[in-house]
Amino acid sequence: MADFPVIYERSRPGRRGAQPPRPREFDIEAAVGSENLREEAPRLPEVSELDLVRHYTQLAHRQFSIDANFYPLGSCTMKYNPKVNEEAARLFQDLHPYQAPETAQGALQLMYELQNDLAAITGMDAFSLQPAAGAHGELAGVLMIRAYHESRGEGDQRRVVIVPDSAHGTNPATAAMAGYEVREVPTDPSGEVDLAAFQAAMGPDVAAVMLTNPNTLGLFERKIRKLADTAHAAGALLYYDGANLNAILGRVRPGDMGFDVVHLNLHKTFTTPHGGGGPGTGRVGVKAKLRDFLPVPVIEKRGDEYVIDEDRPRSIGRMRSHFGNFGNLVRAYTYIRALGREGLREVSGHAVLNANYLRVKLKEIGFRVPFDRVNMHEFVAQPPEGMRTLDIAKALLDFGMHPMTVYFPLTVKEAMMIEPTETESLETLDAYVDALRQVLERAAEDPDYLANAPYETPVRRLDEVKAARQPVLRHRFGEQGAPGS
Amino acid sequence: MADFPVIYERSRPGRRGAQPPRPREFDIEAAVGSENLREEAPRLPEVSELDLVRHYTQLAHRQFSIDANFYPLGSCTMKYNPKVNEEAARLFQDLHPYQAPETAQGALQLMYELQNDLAAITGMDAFSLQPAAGAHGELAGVLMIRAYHESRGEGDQRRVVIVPDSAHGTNPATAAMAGYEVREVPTDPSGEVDLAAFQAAMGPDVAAVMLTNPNTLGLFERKIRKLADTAHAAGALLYYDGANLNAILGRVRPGDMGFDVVHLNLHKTFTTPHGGGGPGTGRVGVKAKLRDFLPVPVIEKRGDEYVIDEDRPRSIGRMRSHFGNFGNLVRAYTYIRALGREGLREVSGHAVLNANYLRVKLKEIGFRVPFDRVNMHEFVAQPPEGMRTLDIAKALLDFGMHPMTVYFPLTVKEAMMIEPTETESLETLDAYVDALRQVLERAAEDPDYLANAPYETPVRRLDEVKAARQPVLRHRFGEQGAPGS
Amino acid sequence: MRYHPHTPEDVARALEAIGVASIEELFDDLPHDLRDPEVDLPPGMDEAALLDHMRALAAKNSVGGPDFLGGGVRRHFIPSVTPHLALQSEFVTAYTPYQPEVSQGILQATFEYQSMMCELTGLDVSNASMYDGATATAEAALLAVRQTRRDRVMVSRGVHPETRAVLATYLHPLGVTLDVIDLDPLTTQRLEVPGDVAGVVVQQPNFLGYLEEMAAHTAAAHAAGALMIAVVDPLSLALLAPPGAYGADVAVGDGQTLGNPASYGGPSFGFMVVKEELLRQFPGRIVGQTTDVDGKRAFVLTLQAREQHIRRSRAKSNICTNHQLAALMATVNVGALGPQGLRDVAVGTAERSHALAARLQAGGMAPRTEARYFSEFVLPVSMEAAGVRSELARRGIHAGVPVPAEYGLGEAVLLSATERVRDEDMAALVGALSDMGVAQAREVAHG
Amino acid sequence: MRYHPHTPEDVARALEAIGVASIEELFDDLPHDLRDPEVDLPPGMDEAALLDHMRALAAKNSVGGPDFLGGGVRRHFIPSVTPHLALQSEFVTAYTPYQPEVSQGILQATFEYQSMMCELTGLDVSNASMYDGATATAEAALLAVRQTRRDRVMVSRGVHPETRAVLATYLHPLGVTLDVIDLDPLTTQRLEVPGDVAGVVVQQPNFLGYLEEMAAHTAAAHAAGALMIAVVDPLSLALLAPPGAYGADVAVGDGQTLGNPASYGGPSFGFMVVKEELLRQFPGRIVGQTTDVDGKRAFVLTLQAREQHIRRSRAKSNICTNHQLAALMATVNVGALGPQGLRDVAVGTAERSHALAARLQAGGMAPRTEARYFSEFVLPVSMEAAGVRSELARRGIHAGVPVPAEYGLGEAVLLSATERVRDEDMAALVGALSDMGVAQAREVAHG
Ligand SMILES: Cc1ncc(COP(=O)(O)O)c(C=O)c1O
Ligand SMILES: Cc1ncc(COP(=O)(O)O)c(C=O)c1O
Repeated sequence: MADFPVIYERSRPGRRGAQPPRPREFDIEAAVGSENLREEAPRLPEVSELDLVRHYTQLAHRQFSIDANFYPLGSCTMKYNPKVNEEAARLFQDLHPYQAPETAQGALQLMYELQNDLAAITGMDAFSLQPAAGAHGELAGVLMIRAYHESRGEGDQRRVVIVPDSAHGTNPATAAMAGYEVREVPTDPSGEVDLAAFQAAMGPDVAAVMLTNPNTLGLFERKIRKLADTAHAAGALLYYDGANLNAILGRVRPGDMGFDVVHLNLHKTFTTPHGGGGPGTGRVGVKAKLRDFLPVPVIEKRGDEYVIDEDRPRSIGRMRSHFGNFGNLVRAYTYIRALGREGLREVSGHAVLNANYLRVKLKEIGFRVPFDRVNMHEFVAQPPEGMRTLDIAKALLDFGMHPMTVYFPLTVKEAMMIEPTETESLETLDAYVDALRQVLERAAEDPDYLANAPYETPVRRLDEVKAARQPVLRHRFGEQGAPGS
Repeated sequence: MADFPVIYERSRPGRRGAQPPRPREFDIEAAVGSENLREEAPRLPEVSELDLVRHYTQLAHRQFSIDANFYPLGSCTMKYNPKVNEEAARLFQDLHPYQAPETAQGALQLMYELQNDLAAITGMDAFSLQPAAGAHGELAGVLMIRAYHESRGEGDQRRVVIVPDSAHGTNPATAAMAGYEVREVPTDPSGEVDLAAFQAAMGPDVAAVMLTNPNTLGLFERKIRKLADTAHAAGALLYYDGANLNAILGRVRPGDMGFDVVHLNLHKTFTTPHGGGGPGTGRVGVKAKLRDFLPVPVIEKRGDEYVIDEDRPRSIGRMRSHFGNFGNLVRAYTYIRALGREGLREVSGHAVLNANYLRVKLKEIGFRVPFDRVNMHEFVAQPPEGMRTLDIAKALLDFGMHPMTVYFPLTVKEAMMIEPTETESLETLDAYVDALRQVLERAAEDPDYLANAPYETPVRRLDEVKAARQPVLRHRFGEQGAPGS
Repeated sequence: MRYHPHTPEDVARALEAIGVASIEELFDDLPHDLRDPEVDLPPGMDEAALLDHMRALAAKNSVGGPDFLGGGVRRHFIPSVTPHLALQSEFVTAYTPYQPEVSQGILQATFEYQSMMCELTGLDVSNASMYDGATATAEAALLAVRQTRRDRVMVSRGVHPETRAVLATYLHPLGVTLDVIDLDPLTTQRLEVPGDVAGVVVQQPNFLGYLEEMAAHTAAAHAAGALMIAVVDPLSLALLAPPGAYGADVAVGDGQTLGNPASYGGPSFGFMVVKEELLRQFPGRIVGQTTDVDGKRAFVLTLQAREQHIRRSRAKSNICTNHQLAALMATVNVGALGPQGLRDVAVGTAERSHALAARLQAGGMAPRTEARYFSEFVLPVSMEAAGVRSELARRGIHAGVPVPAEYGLGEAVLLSATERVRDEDMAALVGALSDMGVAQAREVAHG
Repeated sequence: MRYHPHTPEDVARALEAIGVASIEELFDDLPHDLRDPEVDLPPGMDEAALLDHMRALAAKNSVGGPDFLGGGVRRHFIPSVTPHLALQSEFVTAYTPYQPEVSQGILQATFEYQSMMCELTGLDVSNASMYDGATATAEAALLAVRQTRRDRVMVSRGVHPETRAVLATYLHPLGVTLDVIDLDPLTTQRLEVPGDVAGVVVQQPNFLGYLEEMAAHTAAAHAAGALMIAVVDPLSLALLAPPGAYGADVAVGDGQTLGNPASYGGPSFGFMVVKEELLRQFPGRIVGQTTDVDGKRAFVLTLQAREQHIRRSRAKSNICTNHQLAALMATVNVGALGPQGLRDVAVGTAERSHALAARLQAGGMAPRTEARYFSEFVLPVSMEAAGVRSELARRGIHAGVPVPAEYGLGEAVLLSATERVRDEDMAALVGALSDMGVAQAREVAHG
């Protein structure tokens, strides 16, 4: 079979697709100045509307997704994204961020209510809807912590952020972007933060502790209050990475556990779609003592009117333009209001149920579970001795199932991090277990089976070394003999 | 691989998907009477919303379509269905057919304008938008012809409808439904209606002649005026099957050629989607002398107001409920207004260009063309001697291309009826030719290749005899050991 | 706009391959003096202008607000997931699944549709869809004529007037007599079925909304050797006795209420489900289950020898293109709601309709509730019925399908409620009707 | 509503397999005294009620009507085909393409996106997207700091105020100084760039809409060894000189104008395209072309050693989830329009904006046209600028982004026009402004 063409290879000079209004007669050179005009037209694809449709429809068929495939990517909460969210989002999509606020009261009300809903859900006092993703929320949060310490004259003294060794990469990366050094603390044999090491790491130079709870091993940090007290006693603040909030929705709140700042990934817990890599949303909430530092703008209610408050002198400033990923705020709000208090609580119950079921079933067929206790919404397994997680992942593709997260957390060898979410049926989980069982069986029968998997995918194992050593990062016009080049 | 499950096999008792408003307390037995209630609940699938999404998303992936595949099904005009049509249709989808006409003036205006647009395009005097498909339009048309003859006291005398032997099956079937006998006339060596036979078949017992022009061989009936004059001289009316209008849009009009009645398949020429088998739309237009017989309702303009005219005493009556497939009328209107007069004329030009290009190219690689002359929007070919059209069709599937129409018209052995339409690029046509060339090559190399094709489709050759001999026409609960049964 | 992809170079290349000098030359077979007529159409538009134009047209319609319109078309709750799935472009832009290897999507969905329709109606075999309820009813009458070789059909006036009109259109050319049986006053009374009747057509609930004694009518039809054709609202079958339960031979109807938007009356789809013994006379496409060469289960169009492309003038119907996509909407919608959801919609509809009648009564009006009804009933009014509908529309309420004079009920409108109707919508309707003075209807109608 | 599928039997089966007695028991690790807090949320809603609620909220916003809002976000024509294709659920509900074998859809589309962005900007390497234009600009400044190991950044006041605010937020914790260069009065004057400057950030067209002398600014930056960071409107690049042509090292900006709806300001996407030599310091995901074991061309995430999941605290940025779907919208949209269509939109935008300025002048107003502009310009007004916007909104016209006081232009608004603006829209705006007495602005502003 021939290579699947890139859109440029379907291009023919002069061919037109969708046609915008034809511009009226106009001397563009005179208007903007010939020195400001580009000399050569950009080489962009020239395709008919039908060829465009074929191209992107066929590309869609070359893509796994929640809607077509089980997708238990650990730490990512790949749950069902309700279609009603999309319907609701369409109702708001034509609003302009600079239209007079009187003409956007519905949008502002929605954001105001969402700020309050998220505060209620997390037990925090105030929320900002600005950040564009989890990592961006982390940055906002750590910058607020920084502003807090600066406001108390401890800005120079507190140079360090503590993160567990199992933390997601964005945590240390964020701390660095916020100008902090990172101090790692190890995991103890139960899979939780090593308390002694933590206490030893703590000191007057520590600005913050970033924790995920349940942590990235899917385990609840049972000593959380001890950790919080230790941090607070040393004057450090506690940051909650909300990527795993799905596990504890309605069961226990970060604010009640002692966290001072929390970010939420609306694209995980609150069902805004992942979009093949984004846009996400990373709302950030704080305790009252940090309220003044929230990024601008914050939506306030004054009398009956919803207003955009940008005049917050102690704010850390803006994290991005406008109000945040408003379209996703609509989706998350729709989801929260659909489920309501009880519905959200059922989410965590069934997410944890599904994850534990899968853990038990995987053990039965020979996978290893390094921290074998009741887990929360996800768990980390390992393949049977001698097998590679990567191979297992590739073999699963032939079953039409997306693999788990692989090789994370870094602290577990050959880690397979599995998060089924609450929206999957037991039958789907059983099918996954059955697929993994078949993989082990075939591997036992045929020593080459795993190394050559997958067999049925549109392309098979890729040469990633070549991709990195001889990077080709854009279409090479005319270099591939392609007709469109 | 296991069978792909039917939705019932994904079902579990008590599982819920989308949830409508919960009914209030209500004594349903008292209200409607227990004797009117059903005793057992219907066995309908019980699936979660996500399982439903997976099921129908995966089914969509098991389906060829214009949007993903070249689809040159002859006689069906599988051209690009513009997305803007869908956008426009959504604007009108919530209208209720019985809302006060004052509150639906936009819809009525659209229908009124469309009646006029279609009349202008076809050279007819009046149009009805009622019929639901081509065959339904045929029935409306032939019933009007019947009413016309009855109104002239010739109802009993005229018992026959003439159709060419190459006619689409709906033509004779329609004539029979309208209470007529069918008299077939043969095709002459040039691929057109045999004039002598036609003249011989004509007589005072003939009510109508049903013609497709260009005919189902893709050839223009050059003697059309002679045929028309002959029919009219005998007091018969001329019916135009508009399935092939795409060939002559803006070039010549059925009304000008002498046709008295015409139906149009909006799902062919006017880009309303085929929907996997429908809904279509079969507008029917007439010359002034038949205007009174149009089915009700007709949309009229009175002053500034658009009104629904049902009070037409000589009408053949209703063909269906309401106004027709209104949603598709919106799409067709959108298409006509997008292209305008010049645009429509370019449609036929490029449709005919593409079809002739393909004819020439297929001949080059060894296919036979029984009527080898300039064709219109489609042409009929035959495989090289000794090969079966069915096998060629099946082999094409592996190339991701939909086959042509096969074994129609019935008058050509091993007919391959190919209609590329104007929206395909030459590159796509070249790829089709190349695929056919490869099929011939492989067939020459491997005697079993054709008989076993296709190889890559989700299912392969089906046992159609078994399907008909032991019909299984609904899900068999509990008979397949399926978990959902 | 233009949707063809040809550049001037493409045209030149194609012309050269064909061996002609111009596109015009390809049309040489056309009568020269008729060529290139003046076509009275406006020039084309770009997409932005086109959408502006369509939005301006749409703005001349009014939608939304309290809704009590029925008459066979109701705006029930359709979950967002339904159109999302049914309108995937793979389904929308495919055609009849003649190549089953690459059409399992539509074929299997149609098999699922057939299975659901059998369950809802309690009958044996469903086809893949017809155009609408009215044409399905007409085709059912033709089936009865073929099956019994008789040429008289009886139809209750309770069958939707538009359906009866279509019946008349279809039966007339074949010389079949159509007898209409009156209501008395709201439902069909005991039928006397003569021995030359091919089929008896009764609608449940009838056009006015009231429930017919289907078992009795079926018995009467069968006693005369006629087929019983039940015209049913498929949504009601989540709750009401299915045609199979009272012995009907054929169930037909319009599928709009199962999950298609109102769309000003079309497209929706017609359905037809019959007893197994009628299969040979059955019109329309049917999907069957079989296996492929590898033994895998697969679906295919089957029993095609009944159809026009094989049987031509002796086909069971001329139907070719049907209403597959609308049937798919219903299939997905039934899958989305499930039996409980569908029942909830039906019960909610009944509850709201009965609540509405009670409110009207409380407001001094006299809805006709002496017969049982499901989702719709008659309200006599003291002014011209169409005027009531118009006046309500001016007040932002969509309600009041006029009851035709043939029913002998005086000026009256149909009122219907779905599960979506809120208490405040009812209050608005009752308030408006009172305000308009329609409350005097009690005297007028019964006086 | 509930989206989990579990029946009571499912729960029982799972609990039994796990070996616990209840779901509650699974949460035993949680601090007992903190469990099951009172969460102040309303009860859930069914889908119909939910959509009613959302529609009621949406009805409190006003959209539609003549539109002259800009400030970096414009409502250009987006053909229907764009959202149809980009929002296919396979793209919408996938995540980061970590498994390339089953993610060629997103990977290849991203490769196409990168190629298009390179073409539009005239630079060498594009990443797969950033959050928005503001954060992309901030990341570009950080890149300059890393690359040059200097700790001062210069930014023109012509850069969007919100972008500058984000720059400040990002640079402050790292101790990088941010110098703001004034406009004089509408554009950035010749720059003096000291030798300790890492990067110079200039926006083209600037926030007020006027065209900067990018070549001169680039030369000044380069003379001081600083990187030139051009903040550009990608749509304008169909027409205007690309950053690569005037020697900029980095092009950043917001992609909204390339085919994303305004969506109250988000999500759109940020883009970042750099010269090849900056690749090692480049933040964000990148897709590269390679081959698979069968020799087929295939696409994969590459050069990941720059990213947080590998490099952790030494990553080039903390970015993980980016704005892929919005970038896909742009990719499809550029494919739909092609170079000619994109140019038509850009030319139409320029023509309409200039026509608007001329009409305002003819109406006695004094738009600031002494500098060249593309799609937007300043109109001084005789009343409070935000009040002008509100009064116009009351008249059904969306126009008049207030010009911040920092520009020293007095009370003034930005006016912008796209190719979609019709003559009658302009007449409505000019009429409304005249009616409001804003015409006196000429004297006020220049007096
Ligand atoms: C534990 C954890 N923290 C942080 C993040 C970063 O969130 P985002 O990708 O939205 O920036 C992730 C996302 O994968 C995560 O799993
Ligand atoms: C020549 C011809 N006539 C009539 C028809 C029937 O039209 P429809 O399928 O819309 O009923 C067709 C459809 O395939 C056709 O090709």
